[in-house]
Amino acid sequence: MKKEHEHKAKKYGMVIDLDKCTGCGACMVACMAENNVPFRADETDKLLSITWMRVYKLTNAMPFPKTEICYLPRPCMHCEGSHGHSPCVSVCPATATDYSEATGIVSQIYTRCFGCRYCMAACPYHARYFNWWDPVWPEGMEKYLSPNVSPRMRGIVEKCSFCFHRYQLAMEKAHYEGRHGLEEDEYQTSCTQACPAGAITFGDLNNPHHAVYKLKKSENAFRLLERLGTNPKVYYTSSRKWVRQAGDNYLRDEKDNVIDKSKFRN
Amino acid sequence: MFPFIFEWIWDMSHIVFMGGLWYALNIIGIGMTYCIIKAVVDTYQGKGGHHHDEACECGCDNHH
Amino acid sequence: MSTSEEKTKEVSANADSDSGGAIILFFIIGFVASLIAGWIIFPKLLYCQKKQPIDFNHVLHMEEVDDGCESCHFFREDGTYAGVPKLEQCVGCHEEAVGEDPEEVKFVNEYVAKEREVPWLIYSKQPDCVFFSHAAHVKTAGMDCVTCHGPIGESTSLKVYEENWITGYSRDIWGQNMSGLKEHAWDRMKMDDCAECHVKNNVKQTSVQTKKGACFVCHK
Amino acid sequence: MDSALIPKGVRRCPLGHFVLFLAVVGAVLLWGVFAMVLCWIKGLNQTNMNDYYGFALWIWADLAVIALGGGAFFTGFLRYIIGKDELKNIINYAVLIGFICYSSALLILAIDIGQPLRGWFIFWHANVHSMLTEVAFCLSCYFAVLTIEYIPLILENRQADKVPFFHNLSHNMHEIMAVFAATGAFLSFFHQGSLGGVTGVLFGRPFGFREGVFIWPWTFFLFTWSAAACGPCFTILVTKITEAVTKKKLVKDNVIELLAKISGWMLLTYFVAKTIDTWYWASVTAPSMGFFLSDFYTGNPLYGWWILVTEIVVCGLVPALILITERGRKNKTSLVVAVVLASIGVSLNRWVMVLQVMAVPVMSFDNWAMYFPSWQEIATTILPVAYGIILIGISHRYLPIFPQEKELNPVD
Amino acid sequence: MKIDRRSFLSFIIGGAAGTALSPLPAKLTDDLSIWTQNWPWTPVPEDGEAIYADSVCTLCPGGCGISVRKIDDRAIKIEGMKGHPVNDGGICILGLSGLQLLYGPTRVKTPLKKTSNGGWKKISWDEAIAEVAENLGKLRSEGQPQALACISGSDQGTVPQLFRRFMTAYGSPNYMCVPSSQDSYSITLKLMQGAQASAGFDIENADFVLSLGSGIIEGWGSPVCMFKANSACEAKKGKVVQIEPRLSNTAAKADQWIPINPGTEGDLALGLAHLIIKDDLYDKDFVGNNTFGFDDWTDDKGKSCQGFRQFVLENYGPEKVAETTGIDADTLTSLAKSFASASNPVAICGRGQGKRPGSIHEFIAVHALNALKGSINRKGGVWAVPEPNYISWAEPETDAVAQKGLQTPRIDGAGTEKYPYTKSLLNRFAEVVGSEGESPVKMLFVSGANPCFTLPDTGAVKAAFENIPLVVSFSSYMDETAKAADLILPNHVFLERYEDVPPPAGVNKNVIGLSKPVVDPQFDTKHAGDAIISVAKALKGSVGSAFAWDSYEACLQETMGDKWDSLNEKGFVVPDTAPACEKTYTTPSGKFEFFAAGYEQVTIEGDEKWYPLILMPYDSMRLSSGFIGNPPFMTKTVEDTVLKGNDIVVEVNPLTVRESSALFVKDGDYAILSTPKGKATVRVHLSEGIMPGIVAMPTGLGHTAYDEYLAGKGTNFNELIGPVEDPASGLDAAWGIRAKLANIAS
Repeated sequence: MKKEHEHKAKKYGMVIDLDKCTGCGACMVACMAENNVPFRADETDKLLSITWMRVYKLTNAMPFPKTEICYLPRPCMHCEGSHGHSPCVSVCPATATDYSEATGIVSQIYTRCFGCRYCMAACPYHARYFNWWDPVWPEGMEKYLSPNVSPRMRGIVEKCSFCFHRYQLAMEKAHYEGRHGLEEDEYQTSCTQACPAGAITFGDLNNPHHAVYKLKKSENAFRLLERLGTNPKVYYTSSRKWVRQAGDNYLRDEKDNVIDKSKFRN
Repeated sequence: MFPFIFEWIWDMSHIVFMGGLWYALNIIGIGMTYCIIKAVVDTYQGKGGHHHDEACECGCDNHH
Repeated sequence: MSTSEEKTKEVSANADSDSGGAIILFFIIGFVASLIAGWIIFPKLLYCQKKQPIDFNHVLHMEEVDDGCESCHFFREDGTYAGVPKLEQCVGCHEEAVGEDPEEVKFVNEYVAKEREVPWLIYSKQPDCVFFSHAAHVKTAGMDCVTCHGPIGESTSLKVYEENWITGYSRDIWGQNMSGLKEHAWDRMKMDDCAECHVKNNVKQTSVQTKKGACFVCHK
Repeated sequence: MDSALIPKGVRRCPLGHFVLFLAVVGAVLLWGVFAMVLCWIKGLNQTNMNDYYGFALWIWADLAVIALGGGAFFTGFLRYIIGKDELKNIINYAVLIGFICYSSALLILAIDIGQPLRGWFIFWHANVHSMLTEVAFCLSCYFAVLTIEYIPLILENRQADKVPFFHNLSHNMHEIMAVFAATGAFLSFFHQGSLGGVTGVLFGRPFGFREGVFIWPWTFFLFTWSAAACGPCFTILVTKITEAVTKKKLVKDNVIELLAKISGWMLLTYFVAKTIDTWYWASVTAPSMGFFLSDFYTGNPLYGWWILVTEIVVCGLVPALILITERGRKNKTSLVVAVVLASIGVSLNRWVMVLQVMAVPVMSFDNWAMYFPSWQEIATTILPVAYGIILIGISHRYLPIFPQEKELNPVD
Repeated sequence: MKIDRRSFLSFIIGGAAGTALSPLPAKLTDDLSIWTQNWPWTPVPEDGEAIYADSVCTLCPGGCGISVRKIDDRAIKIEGMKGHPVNDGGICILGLSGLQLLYGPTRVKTPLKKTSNGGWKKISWDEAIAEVAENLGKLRSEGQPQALACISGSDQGTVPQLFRRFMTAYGSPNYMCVPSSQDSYSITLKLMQGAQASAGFDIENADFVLSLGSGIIEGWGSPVCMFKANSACEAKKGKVVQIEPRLSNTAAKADQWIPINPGTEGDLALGLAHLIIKDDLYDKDFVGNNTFGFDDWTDDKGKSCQGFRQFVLENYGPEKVAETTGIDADTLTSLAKSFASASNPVAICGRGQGKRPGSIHEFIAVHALNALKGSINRKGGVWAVPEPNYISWAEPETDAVAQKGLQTPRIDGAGTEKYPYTKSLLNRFAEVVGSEGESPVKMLFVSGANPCFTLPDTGAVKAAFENIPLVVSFSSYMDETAKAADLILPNHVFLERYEDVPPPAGVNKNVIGLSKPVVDPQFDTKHAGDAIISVAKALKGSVGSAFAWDSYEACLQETMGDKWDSLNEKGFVVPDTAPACEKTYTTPSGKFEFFAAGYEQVTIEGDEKWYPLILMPYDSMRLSSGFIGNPPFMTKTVEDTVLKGNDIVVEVNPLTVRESSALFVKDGDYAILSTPKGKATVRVHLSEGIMPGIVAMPTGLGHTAYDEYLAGKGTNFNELIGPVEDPASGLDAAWGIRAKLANIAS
């Protein structure tokens, strides 16, 4: 048993092609529908709206008609930090969030969390959301809730889990069939599956046979706020320079230079 | 917080951090226990039964 | 003013002289009473006793089936575990009562005939936040049902289900013993019990924070 | 009516006046309690916090009262460890103020967390790498120490003292108070620091992040230092206010001046350290993350350069200079100005280290987030103030808080 | 021994000590925290067996295959169906939210009858059917069957056809469909190719897509199919050029965005034609062999007529077009070059999601551009997709009353000499019915449509509805029209019912799908097909006998014939006869016909003097603007630059504000938006992504019905605009309306 468990550690991650992303929002809803995310009558205050996957609208800030728009879907980055010390994991006082060396996924355990919100303060991506209200579904609508994802209660923090329950279910099937690993398509996140434009690719960043492995090495690949050392596992690609530059903060004198990725990538 | 809790590991951070904590807790605990027991003993030895306006025979500076 | 002070002094003097014994006695009474309340009465009050809708005889059924536990408690094709059988499985044999047992007759009349699912009370039901893969344990690790569930298959009758008033859990999860001691693996099914076994059996300990099992192994 | 409880040889206002005073402040307290209950029952949606402002007014209030309550540990440290004996005349009050501040801080934390009934997880399932764990442990331990320091004061009430056991207990506690004080100082040094560490370790927040030594960012040391410097200022301030309200001199000038002088020098050294820290952060740390200092202070309606100048110069350097000069601290007005400025300065620093950290956009396409507290937040923040005033009122009336009061205000 | 205060105190202290040493405090603390982890008011979804049920989504005409994940008998999630020819696993935001429509609070749970005080009374299905039949019988007995009208969401598929059949058997010609840009395309194809077809675009295989305002990734046609085609086109380095005044998502994702003066798209197409013809860049082979009217020609009477070539060369020179369209001549030239030099270029029009019809002249101009490059019925071009022909019911027998009724002219004037090719003109409905006086319509059926929300000049439509004595809605949801109805006969929602799904709109995929019940009906609802069959049977006579089927399912099964089994199994069939490949033209000339006259711009409503700005709608994938209202999940994704609180946000260029004398606003401020049709309080979002002088407003907001998650949010664009009749087709050709923005106080 022991031997079989010793596979090379996986590092699940995502590559999102911003050239393909149309900003349609399917990933956001696919995520909400998959993960029992609640909703309220007024969700227009985006600082109070739980959207594990949130699509940001970026503009190049040029005047009409040189204006350009780019949509940027932002799930939890599942930062690896250095050796798994992502910004949020190390600050949680009650060990409610954790980094798994086996999958590279940052977990959030709702029943352990007591709602101090320190992790939210730590996350520069605003990927963590607080349940300010009790989740309430209109009568009858609780019927569509999935038993694979635990509904959250008021007063705790939640975030994207890379649909970890899908990994659990896929592994369960693998166990049943006597296998010990998963094929690339056996574990895919809900947003990846739903994206009608095919902008999201998900897989094991450590596995050369997975599509993400090649995609993350693209010339146009970048990550958000790499300079902070968060070491995120969500990569983006864009053929547009301003989009790539929007991924990080630059001092004015740096802006004009082409991004030297080797400088900020570990 | 205790070695039998899931989160506990015998590593440097825990030893230093929890060491400090338990050190402080012990001082507080032992100190208070000492004070209470000594106060009980003192009381049975008849100390402190003085009237409020007498000088304190134990010489403490409580009232000055 | 001064007279009242005099009185106080007297009272305290009186109390000092003859109530020392009473004080100790009352202390002991309070102490013992609360110990009894805490250790004996409280645990009784904390759980409500619920009877299973049908008294099920595992022994009887074990004799009839070929595949042991898995005859009724089986895996689905997607690897998930079906748990307690649904009416659909029972009906295979119990379309009509096959014996004389009043419990069976009740089952057939109340549930089979009315096509109602039996609201079994599940002793080992974990809270919603728990993910447990039977496949990983039974198939990959080759564990027996008995290891965690105990010799339920040898029971002729279902024990009373005890439910915690506050938490809604079965007592079998938190543990039979108030002091937290356990004799058998199945006396308690808390997270620490899972973790203990995982550590003992060297299951991947991949958490960065605890160097033990990562949260998402058993949580969802 | 309550004269039996009032210490001998001091004068107190009539009970009616006192009750009226309690009623007025009590009403405010009840308002706060109402808001607090709302937050507990309905949840944190009662506040104006949001997913950007996960930490807001309460955490600021928490950090601020702890910093201001720092007078207790630092005065204790000076009195028991360093041996500044004169300070025994103000230590009682410093302890009381500390007790109020710390109990308030704990209460605020209990309201602030989303799941108060699970609050004990922070101890039980502690993650020792988290600054907040350190804060929680040290805070509660130090609160225990403050309670221990406060108990003898209660026991010295005229009626309580008559009970032999209480008298003995109080006496024994005094005997080993230095041990408690030392432990308290040790704990306090740490948790004041870890409060600074809370934001200092956030490497995802360039505005708050600081480099440092080992696991401690520079803010760790700066927070301890500033609390030690400004806490006594707040003790002096509250003493002066109490004197003004009771229209009595309660502590002799030499005691206040000693404390003021020490604070002044602490503040000056803090000013130097803070300046170096700011300079290093502005020129090395922040640019390495892609930020200019100006990015943090422009492009929003509130957080401008003024905040930096006010905090460091107006509320740091100025009071420091006043307090280190003899004329400054001997002049009643300038002394009060200095301690007020210092108290504001440390509070402002805590505000910046909590709220501005949340406000500064980190992702290049994000916006500044502004926030205004809801009345529930304001009420619950005022609640500790009311509670503090009441506790001070009661303590002052019935307990021998000020050893020099009798001497300074002889009753005919 | 005396029991005094001290003894009591001692007892308490002893008790406290004992309690502390008992498990009580720890256990209570623990249990209370566990209680917070399992609050009884937080739902715990029950586990069970997971199964997938395949079906087809019918929330829009896209025809996507869906896989519904179920746990026991609960539908948990809708996913795209892998391997489906339309969407192959992809799914749109509305499809994903489908379960909120199934289980949502907006459902009409049982037949309802409006009471005299405006409330609702639950009635049984028998009562409901009887009531409808009784009223229908009365109308017939009065010899006025034509006073029954029907508004259907579509013309295709068995359910709309059952309604049409009912109308015929009953004796009313007034069967109307909700218009879309496909109506304009149909007329265009009829005129230029003689085809009775809808237009399908093969974006996937095009290498240059010139979109004149079509929201290819805004939900135009079959949204997911278009998304995939767009991605495929870009993957193959195909170019997409988006022409529209606003930086829409399509414009943002396109290789080039060219802002244009709105309403001048037709001129642009002809201007490009001019440049292509002038430089001899057109497909001479196609134009020479397959078209008519390109060069000058002589008609039967010997009169010489100007050909298309001469027409555009004379009238659409680049300078002139540059002036009308606002696109400079250089851009025009390079655009013409790129279009002409591509091997499979295609031009597409129909603004936004293509939900509104448009000017036939514009469509003809754009289609002519395609013909110049031969992009007709070929890979990467426009296909004339014939209307599906799988429904072949025998004509219903009509009695004398019906025959008489059918002979009366249609109330909307469609199909008359003036508009021979137009099938229905719902845009005239409000005017024809009127708000007072006797209405020519005495009874109205509405199925699969929400005209009280989606038709322009909604206020007038609602007034017209009030003027109709009996309105029967077949809606599953309490939408605006259902709310305005007198009787609601609630349909099952798409996950509870069988229904055939005609080939998806706007693409050249010849797929017939079958929507199947995934879950049992949740409420006391009835399939609209069954409802109309029951009504017919209740009427007896020739009407009843026209519906010989026992149930809708039997009807469907019979209709599908040998396709039924594979439909039921796979969920779709791709008919092997490929009529889409037909290249014949059934015009008088037998060729593709160019037109060399007409081409007028449609003038929008409003006087420039009073209304200096132009208000235009824009569509978004995150807002369902059709007859299905936004489910809560979708509304949740709407940006705060579209909807803020309950306020709608309009987009305006900062220049518009700077140059206006009546408007002083910052981003996010309130303003009053007024048009000749109405007024609304809006918030202003200053955006560089829009042409100065234009105000863009999202569609799909401003519902007054549905639930708290949708009602009262924003403003319905349709309330601010009225229809403008296209002179060539009678269809609504309004693409905007003149408008004014002013500060609240002024």
